[in-house]
Amino acid sequence: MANKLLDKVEIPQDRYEMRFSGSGGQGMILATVMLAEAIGATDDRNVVQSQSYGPEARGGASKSDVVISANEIFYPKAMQLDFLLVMTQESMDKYYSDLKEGGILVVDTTLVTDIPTDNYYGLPFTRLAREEAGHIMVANVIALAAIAEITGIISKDALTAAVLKRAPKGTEEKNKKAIEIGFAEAAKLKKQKGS
Amino acid sequence: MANKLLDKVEIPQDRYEMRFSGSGGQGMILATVMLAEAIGATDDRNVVQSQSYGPEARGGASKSDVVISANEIFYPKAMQLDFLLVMTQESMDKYYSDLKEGGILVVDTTLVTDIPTDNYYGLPFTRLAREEAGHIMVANVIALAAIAEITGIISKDALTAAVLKRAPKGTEEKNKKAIEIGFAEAAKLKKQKGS
Amino acid sequence: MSNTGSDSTADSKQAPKASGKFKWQQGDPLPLEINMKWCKACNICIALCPKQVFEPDRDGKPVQARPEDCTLCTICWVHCPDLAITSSYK
Amino acid sequence: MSNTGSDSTADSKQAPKASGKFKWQQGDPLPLEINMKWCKACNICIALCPKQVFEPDRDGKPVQARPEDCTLCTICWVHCPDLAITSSYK
Amino acid sequence: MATAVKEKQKSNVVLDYLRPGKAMPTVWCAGCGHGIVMNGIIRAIDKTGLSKDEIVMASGIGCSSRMPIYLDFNALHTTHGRSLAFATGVKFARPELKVMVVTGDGDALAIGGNHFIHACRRNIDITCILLNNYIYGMTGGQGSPTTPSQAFSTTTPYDNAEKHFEPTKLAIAAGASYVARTTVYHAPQMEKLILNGLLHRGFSLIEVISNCHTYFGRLNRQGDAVKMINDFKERSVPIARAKSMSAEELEGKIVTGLLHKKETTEFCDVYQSVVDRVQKGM
Amino acid sequence: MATAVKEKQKSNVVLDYLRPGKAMPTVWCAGCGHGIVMNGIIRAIDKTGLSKDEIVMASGIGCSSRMPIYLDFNALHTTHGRSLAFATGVKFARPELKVMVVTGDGDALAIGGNHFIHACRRNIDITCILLNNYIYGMTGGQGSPTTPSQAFSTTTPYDNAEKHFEPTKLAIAAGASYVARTTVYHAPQMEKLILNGLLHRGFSLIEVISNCHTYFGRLNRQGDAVKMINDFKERSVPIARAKSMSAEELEGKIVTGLLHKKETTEFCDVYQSVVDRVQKGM
Amino acid sequence: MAKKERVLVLGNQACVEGAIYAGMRFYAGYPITPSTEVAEGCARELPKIGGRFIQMEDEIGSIAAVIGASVAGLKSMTATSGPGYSLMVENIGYAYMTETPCVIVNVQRGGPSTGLPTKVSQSDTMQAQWGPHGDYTAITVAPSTILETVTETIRAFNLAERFRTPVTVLLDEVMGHSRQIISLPEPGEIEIFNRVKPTVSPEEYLPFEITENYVTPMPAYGEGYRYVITGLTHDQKGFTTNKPEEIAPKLHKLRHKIIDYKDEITKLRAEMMDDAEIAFISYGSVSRAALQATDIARKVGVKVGCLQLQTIWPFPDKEIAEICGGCRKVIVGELNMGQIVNYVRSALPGDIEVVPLQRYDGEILTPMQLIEKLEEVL
Amino acid sequence: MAKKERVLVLGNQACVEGAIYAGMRFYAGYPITPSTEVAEGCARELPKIGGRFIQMEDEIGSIAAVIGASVAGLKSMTATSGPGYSLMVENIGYAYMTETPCVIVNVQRGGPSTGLPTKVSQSDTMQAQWGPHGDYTAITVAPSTILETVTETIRAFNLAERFRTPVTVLLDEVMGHSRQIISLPEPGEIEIFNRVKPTVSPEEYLPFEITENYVTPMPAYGEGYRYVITGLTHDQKGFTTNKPEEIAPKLHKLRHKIIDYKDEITKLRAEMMDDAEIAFISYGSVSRAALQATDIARKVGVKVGCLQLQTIWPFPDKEIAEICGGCRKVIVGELNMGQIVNYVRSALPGDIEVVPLQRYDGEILTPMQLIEKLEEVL
Ligand SMILES: Cc1ncc(C[n+]2csc(CCOP(=O)(O)OP(=O)(O)O)c2C)c(N)n1
Ligand SMILES: Cc1ncc(C[n+]2csc(CCOP(=O)(O)OP(=O)(O)O)c2C)c(N)n1
Ligand code: SF4
Ligand code: SF4
Ligand code: SF4
Ligand code: SF4
Ligand code: SF4
Ligand code: SF4
Ligand SMILES: [Mg+2]
Ligand SMILES: [Mg+2]
Repeated sequence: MANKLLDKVEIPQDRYEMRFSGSGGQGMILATVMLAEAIGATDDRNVVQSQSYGPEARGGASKSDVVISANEIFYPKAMQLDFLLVMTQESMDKYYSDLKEGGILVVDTTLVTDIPTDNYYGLPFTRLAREEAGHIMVANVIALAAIAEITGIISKDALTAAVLKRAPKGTEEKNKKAIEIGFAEAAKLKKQKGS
Repeated sequence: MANKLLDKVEIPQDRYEMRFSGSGGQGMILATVMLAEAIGATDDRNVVQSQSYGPEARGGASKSDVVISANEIFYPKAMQLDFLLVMTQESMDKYYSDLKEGGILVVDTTLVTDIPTDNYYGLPFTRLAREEAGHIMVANVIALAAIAEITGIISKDALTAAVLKRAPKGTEEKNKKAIEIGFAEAAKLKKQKGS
Repeated sequence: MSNTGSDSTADSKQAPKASGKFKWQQGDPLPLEINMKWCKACNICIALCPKQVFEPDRDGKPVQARPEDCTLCTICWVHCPDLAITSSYK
Repeated sequence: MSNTGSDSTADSKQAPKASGKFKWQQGDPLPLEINMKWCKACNICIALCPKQVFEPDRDGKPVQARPEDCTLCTICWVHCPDLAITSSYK
Repeated sequence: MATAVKEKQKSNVVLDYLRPGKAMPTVWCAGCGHGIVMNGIIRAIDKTGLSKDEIVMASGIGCSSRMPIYLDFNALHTTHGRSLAFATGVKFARPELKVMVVTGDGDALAIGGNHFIHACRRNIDITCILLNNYIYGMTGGQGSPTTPSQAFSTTTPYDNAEKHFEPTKLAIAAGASYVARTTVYHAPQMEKLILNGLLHRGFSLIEVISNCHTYFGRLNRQGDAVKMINDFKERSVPIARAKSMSAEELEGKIVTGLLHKKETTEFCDVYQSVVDRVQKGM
Repeated sequence: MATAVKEKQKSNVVLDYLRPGKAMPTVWCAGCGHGIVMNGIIRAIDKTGLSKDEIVMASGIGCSSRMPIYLDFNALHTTHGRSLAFATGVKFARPELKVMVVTGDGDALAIGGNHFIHACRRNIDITCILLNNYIYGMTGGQGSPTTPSQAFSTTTPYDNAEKHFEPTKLAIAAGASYVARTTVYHAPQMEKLILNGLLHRGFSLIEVISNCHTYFGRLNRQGDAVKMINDFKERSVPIARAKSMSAEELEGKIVTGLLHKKETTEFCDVYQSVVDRVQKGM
Repeated sequence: MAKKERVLVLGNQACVEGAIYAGMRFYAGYPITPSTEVAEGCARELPKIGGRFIQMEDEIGSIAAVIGASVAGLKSMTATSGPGYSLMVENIGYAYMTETPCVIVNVQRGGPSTGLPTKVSQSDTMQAQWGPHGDYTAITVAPSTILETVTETIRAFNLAERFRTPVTVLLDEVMGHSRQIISLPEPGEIEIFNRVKPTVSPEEYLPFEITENYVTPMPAYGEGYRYVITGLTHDQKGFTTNKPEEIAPKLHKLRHKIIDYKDEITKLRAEMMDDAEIAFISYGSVSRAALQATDIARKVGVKVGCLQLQTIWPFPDKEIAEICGGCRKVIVGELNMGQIVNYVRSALPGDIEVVPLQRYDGEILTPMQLIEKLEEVL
Repeated sequence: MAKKERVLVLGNQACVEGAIYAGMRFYAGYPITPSTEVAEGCARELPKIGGRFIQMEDEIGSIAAVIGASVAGLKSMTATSGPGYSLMVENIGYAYMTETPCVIVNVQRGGPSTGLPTKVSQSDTMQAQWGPHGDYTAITVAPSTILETVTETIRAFNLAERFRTPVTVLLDEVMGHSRQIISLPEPGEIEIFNRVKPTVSPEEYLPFEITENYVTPMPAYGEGYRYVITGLTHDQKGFTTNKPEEIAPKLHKLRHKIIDYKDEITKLRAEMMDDAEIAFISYGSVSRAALQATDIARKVGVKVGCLQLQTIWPFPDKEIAEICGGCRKVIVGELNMGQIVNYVRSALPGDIEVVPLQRYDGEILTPMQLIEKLEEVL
């Protein structure tokens, strides 16, 4: 009778579970907040966002989960990831195993070199931010835009509105540019991967 | 079956229960401490002393109980008084009913005028202190000495030693005098009462 | 136990001078009413009265022994910790 | 945000003068050892060095670009919040 | 809030301010200086013309802190040391009330030291009357932060190894804008300093040196109430005179009068201006 | 307790004092001034010639209070605000130890204000280094008792309606016998003031103005670490010069140097003399 | 009615929204992780509506100011976490004794001591009832979702005002720091209880009257009713007393005004309990895992139910016994080493097995851990 | 051996005598009725033996200084009453977390809040286990006579040092303020446990090692073992950790070092329990009334016994069940509204009726009240 129940049960399929992971300063939490707000403003889906901090108050690893569902969301944290964004090698090592088979993996190839699968979307978000968008700070927004393009989870307009709502004053243009870059680069990549 | 048990039980007769009662400044606690110490220094009887404070930190009614027994003293407070000293009318009104039938009542007749029984030892301790011993503060010691004489609970020597141990420096003579007065007046009284 | 101050202007007047106008006469009600229930016989009024108006009674409570000397200077009643002194003259 | 002091003797020497004796030569080990693992690229050493010895690398961490100008004045290492700078010359 | 200063006052005005139903006499020992302060506080309040309803009198725990129970104001007898924090809540919630705090040297400066310096810092409009008797009266004569070095108390039985605070100095350094000191001997001055403290907008501290002959007096052989009060008289020096005296000359002296006054903004007022600005969308 | 003051010091001496096994780098943000203070404290301690075993470093909670964890002394990382009380226990129990406290403006002056003034009052031999960054760094940028009026923080989003403490003024009023101020810009001066604080017998306070650019700097548009540190330089005035400046001229300035020093008895010493006296039966 | 706006709300901010909805106009607090956003939210929001925010020098001062503001007439709140709550207990006891309404939010983190500032825990549950010294009866509510954080905070204020007592809202780090898209309640949607004011004259008014239904009207300072508020044991007039015959009734009131009205206070969410053979009992963020686990297990036919305690104190023993009466076993999930599980055990008859499931490593219980335990006891 | 000297000792002074006997050399405290005589006794006695007494600015500082002195190597104590204990709970939690031995005496008075400073109560019993936030396991002892106050204080120090933990001594106003003629224990008569010091080198030393029997040696500051003491959750080296796999073992240790050794900690006095059909269960001063009542009732043939708990926490449930196994009923007498009675109920099988007898009016239970209750349930 051992594990009879555990063998049978299934994690509910009405939940779409996403995790954004990276290091303290990379704005993972903010990115998920923007994503959650974008969804909240658009349709009736339920969204829960939560995070956990690294061992110290500042710096260290950082992860933020978003769960999206048409139904009531009971458990607020991810159980089996449908989607994973990794921005550092540390988070790759830590969280890759939480991604379910067939889940989508998006990787910042600027900083992550050791990727345990071939099935992923890789873009150099940090480099793109520094070199194309003019500031390393918007790497998260580029990633967010790319994710929107890859997963189709949210429209460009809704995302732009949500990003601008949260972006500090004076950074609007940089953020808009970041969104453009993200969508464009992801579109290219999708094409490459031949979808 | 109501009160069957309560009707049968008896308060143990191996306890001698005394209460000294008066107002805040009259030194009732100190008097019982002196008495307890005198007994402790003399023989093997067990002694417990306890007190309760009036409604306010200072002033108000004050009572102090001493329980003496040859056996282990369980309950530290008096249950049925064998002896009661009252130094104020208020304490007379409050505690007289706690005195058991046949118990000894000693009264400071300077301040207590309304005495619900004829069977008592009355001496004007406060007046004696003021007029004979030279200071109102030693009224408690006069009372203590009188009690020793009346009850025979402790010898004059033992009492004198205990009083002098606790008396503030410089008051030795007054206290010795107080003891003399107490013993002498009580002896007179006893004779009067014809024992 | 040094209490040195600092700064700003000084301000330390003593009790105001007695008015000098009040003069008690035999037959008048006594200058002061003393609430014997509240009085705790602390002796302060007796000691501070500049005119030695009071004597202590057997319990140490103030008795107006020399009412004719009272100037209603206020000292006794502003210093009574038990609010036991008032005057119907003031 | 005024911080006015009071009392007693003053005491506010600035950083000691560089000794002026040290002169780095091509081929010598660099004047400073910088612990790149501890360094957090705060830019303080770079900005405070009176001789502009440093340039930031791609990550913003200090590189000794002009070692010959270094006087071992101590400023960079006493100001490094991460204890990342030492010198085997001193 | 009417603040017309009354000039004439009847001797029996004190009786008008006693709480109905609370039996006098007080719990205080015969001759306790705290009663003299209560007497003075009533007279000062009466002169302000404030209605009883407008006045909140908060206190902590201690003999001194019992005062609000006897007086017919809104009384807040709180926990030991915390009265200024409670009072800050009252005042900030309803700035139109006149908030007074009556506290002891232990209450204000030992356990309550932090609230004391922060109330000074905020310069919140509270009138704080500190009854300094150099000891914990209520608990039976333990040393307090104002117990002089080498004085005796039940917890300094071989004399006090600690140094003591000067509450007024601390208050000034912390930011109080009205700071005064007097003694129970100086009853008219006390009344006036309290009155002016009440009229001052900002944090005012009036330290009143009070006699606890029962403990401090007895343990330090300073005699009874009368002797201690007369001693305050002997040892007092008005601030004007103190200014020209040396530190040695001032040793053991009690400097009396208004020690410090500063015109500056008050906390509730400044906060109100923030609220106004925010509500106007600025 | 060896206290021969070393003159020469190698640049890598700091490495000798890091706790084995505790991984650097620190938790602090890049450029946090607290690291500069740690650097200076090590150098000062090294100069005293004290052995590591003789040193106890206590702290409370805050970014600043993390310091003892990195250093190879007897470390006592306590509760928020209470480090001086814990340290008082350590010092009084074993007066032969050199006890230091590292604390923040929130830790020492908000929740810890009472222990602060009482440690000053007792003049107990503790060297207290107060890292004043005008804000609560650890919890993310709330106002502290040193946050200037009208400055921004996450709890003063419309600017600060409160006034701020000057910690050194408070310490002097409370009785501290060695009181100094410097900034992280003035690293050599800092080292010297700390060294002299360590050599002083009695309570010493060294306030070091430190940069929290992450919160205070960002919320008040004061720029990054470098900008803030340079700003400290601009705004500093040595005490000697400050004495001849007016209050207006000193507005916004940071007066640096040894502000106050008083020769007086130390608490543990006085208590010991009491013990000696009692034991001799006097 | 127009469609309600949907907003993303942080748990701690939900608490602020609920409080303001309930009429809170005074906040005093001292920052502490993971509750700080409650203070920051109040600092931002209160001036907008003419309310007052003050950051006090410490938590002791915070709760003191809250009580002061409440007696001055404003609905008042503070928020903290374990270490701060520990510092508050003396003055929380004062609020019990003086019957002063106020709300204390404890966003729990790992303990004991400074413990784990950024990690979740439910280890302050017993403290919410037993922290302050002396006898009193606590009310404690515990939401488990962001929306419930709004509504339970409102309920906390209503209970505080109705019963003239401090009320604790127990959140935890996961609740305080997660966000959810919700619609806030519209004005009027949820009933607000306002303090009952005296109708008698000041002369007749008894500030601590022991009325039949234990509702004692409470004026604000300045409204003409001048009375004594003291933490010393007092009679109905508010005067201190040492008389046994006055002491006992006062303490009796403090208890019975709450436990005699437990029905008004107790709130539970029972899901799929009707035919449940096994029940998960939990509160706070664990209930979300429990609901999830119930949902998952039901899908494969296990007769399991989920009982969430929204009221923790007074402990809903009677209600638990009723709802779980048909169960063979109950699994009590907590993020601590066993706190309410002992109360559940006392509440249930001996033939219902009570199985503890405890996690105390800084992480929350997952649905799968609950299901594993379920399997174990099946 | 010469006859021992008989002296009249005040309860609070008995506590000082016991502490000094146990090796206490440091006292920090803040006066509060009815505990003040403990401080005053220490102020007088400690200088005589080279110990140190300090009156701190408040109770928070007092317990902080006590912990500081303990890590510096001295056996340390503080004494207070309810309001002071409430203020101490944050730092008592720190002592649990840092495993610092110390003794806290609570001379109970009536609560809640300032309550009844001069009146007896036992209403802080639950607080002794549940006051501080977070999970930990408390040790609490409760004497009932003056002599026991000496011996239980000694035991408290022994337990504190043996288990590296704070220990609470619960007294009450009646115990603290009554006097009895007793003979103090002679030197050597009672065994003293002294702190175990490390024998390994500083490099090998793990200050919070989880050893097999949970004894972790503890050096004093200055002895060459330089380590970190922190209230943050830490690993065996003392370094802060956020790792679940290190957090859980630390908390596990805090609990199991106590409950696995409960036999060493539990102490009970059972009188006439062998054939008892009804038992009085009590602690502190109530036990004296219970013993008296037992004595009286036995004389008229009632089969009643008396069980006094000298250890209250960890709760001696197993032992109570054993000793009371033959009883039909137990009467639990407490000076509160019902605190340990709930634990007794949980400890006993359902067929033993648990009858509460509570008094909370500032007076102690009398033998006659116990006998009345006995009659009621006979
Ligand atoms: C938390 C707490 N600690 C201690 C006490 C005991 N206590 C009551 S009053 C007092 C000292 C009062 O001294 P002070 O403020 O100087 O007032 P005084 O009685 O001298 O007027 C103390 C220590 C208490 N009530 N509460
Ligand atoms: C009792 C308690 N209250 C609040 C906190 C939360 N807390 C931790 S650090 C801190 C402020 C630290 O500020 P500061 O001392 O200035 O240090 P900094 O981080 O700025 O160096 C606060 C409020 C706590 N840990 N404990
Ligand atoms: S001052 Fe007042 S209390 Fe004192 S003796 Fe005079 S009347 Fe009585
Ligand atoms: S009013 Fe003045 S003169 Fe008259 S009795 Fe009083 S103190 Fe003496
Ligand atoms: S000061 Fe130190 S941490 Fe900062 S950049 Fe230079 S080496 Fe790096
Ligand atoms: S030692 Fe001085 S000159 Fe050399 S790099 Fe450092 S700061 Fe520049
Ligand atoms: S003990 Fe001292 S302070 Fe208290 S009432 Fe008596 S004299 Fe006044
Ligand atoms: S938050 Fe501020 S104080 Fe804390 S480490 Fe960063 S810069 Fe330093
Ligand atoms: Mg005092
Ligand atoms: Mg700071």
